[in-house]
Amino acid sequence: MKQKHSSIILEVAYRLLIPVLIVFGVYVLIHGEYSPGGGFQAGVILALAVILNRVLEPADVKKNYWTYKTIALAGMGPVIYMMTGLLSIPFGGHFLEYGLLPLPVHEVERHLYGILFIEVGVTLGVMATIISIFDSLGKVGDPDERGNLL
Amino acid sequence: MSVAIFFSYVIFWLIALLYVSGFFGMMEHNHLVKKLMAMNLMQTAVILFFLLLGQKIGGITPIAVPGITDIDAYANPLPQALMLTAIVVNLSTTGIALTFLIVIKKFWNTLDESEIMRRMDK
Amino acid sequence: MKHTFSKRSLFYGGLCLAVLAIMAYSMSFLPSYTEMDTPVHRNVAERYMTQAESETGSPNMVTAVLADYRSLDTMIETTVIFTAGVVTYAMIAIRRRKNYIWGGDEDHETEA
Amino acid sequence: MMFVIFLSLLLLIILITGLIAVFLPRLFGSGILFSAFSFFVVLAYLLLSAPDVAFTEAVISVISIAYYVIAIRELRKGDLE
Repeated sequence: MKQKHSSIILEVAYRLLIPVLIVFGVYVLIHGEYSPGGGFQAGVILALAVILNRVLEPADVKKNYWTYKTIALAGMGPVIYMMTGLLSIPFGGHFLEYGLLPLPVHEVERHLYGILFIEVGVTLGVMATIISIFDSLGKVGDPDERGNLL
Repeated sequence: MSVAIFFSYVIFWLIALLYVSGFFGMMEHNHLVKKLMAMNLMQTAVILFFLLLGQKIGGITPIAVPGITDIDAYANPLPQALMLTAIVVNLSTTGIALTFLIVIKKFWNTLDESEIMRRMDK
Repeated sequence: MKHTFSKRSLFYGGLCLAVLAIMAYSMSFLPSYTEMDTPVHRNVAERYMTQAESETGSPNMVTAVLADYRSLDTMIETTVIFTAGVVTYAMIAIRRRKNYIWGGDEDHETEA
Repeated sequence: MMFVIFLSLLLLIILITGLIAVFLPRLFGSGILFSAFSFFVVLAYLLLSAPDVAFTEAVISVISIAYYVIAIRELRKGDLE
């Protein structure tokens, strides 16, 4: 936001596209049970927003280049998934049996909340992994001689 | 033999041709990035084949519409769910393969396969 | 980079034709998509299509299969993606280390 | 009936686009053509009534092209041509 971009297309892409991508990603995540969508798609869309930011603002990204923290965030995804699965075991269920989750709703609705929880885990894992692979491939820390990333 | 059955075998033939063209490109090319693209062609052919097995005549998308309870009205959701995971694994395969290519370029300073094999024998 | 076909590609083409012949032979056993009674549509998919909404509450059957009936698959698959990220990070992003195998000579200067 | 004819035409286009993308002698151009190939594949998935798979493929092809472009930039760094 400090300097203007070189062309109007990049400016519009930065100001308009990234917020829409983030909102659409969250919508796809929480509406995935009723329409096409789900954890993977939401994760990839959220990762697209971050990658667009990295491509358009190389100077800002240089400060935020924490690949090992991204890997740690990616590891949180399977952990959330497994915790949701393990949560029903003390209440007499099997691993990943959503019908016995300790929630004060009807049993069919507990399935919905269980699906939502694990999809949050999938979204975190996929998003952080894709960002991490992009960072590692492009090595965002060192742009080439002219300062371009791509 | 009706026209629909004939065309269904035409579809099988086209998918087989797509698979074989990926196979041929993978063997024929010397450049490793092109080999990777040919491998993606093969994966696409396999996914199309599985989705075609799950499709019926007049099958609508497998999202339950209130009022339609007939089983034969929906397409089969099982191959679609399996192929969803296959596509995402496809992406991570591509990422790892490109990583290996960068490492190979750093080590051998070339991406030509026959050149690498020639230098390995030395 | 310029690609030229040689005598060797003729052999590869023949091999591909052999693979195509095998596929064409096995294609004759495949059910055409006009048949409704194939085993793909009958065994377990019938329960997925009829019971998914009442058992899991989700109208989208693909999500129901992916996240409820076969959620153990999805868990392992998330782990696979995470492993891909870890491998990429380990092979490219860690580079200023001792005994770094594929770095060449330039990496050893920085740590001295 | 229209379904099979449309699908066979679409598969023909997919075959031609994929063959051009694999056998084009340029690296960046073949990456861009690969995105066109992915677009037609998305149309084929929609025709096979699999909107979930089509959505995933449409979103993942974008990331895939980004990977290809940024890796090809990395791979061509030492080349003089």
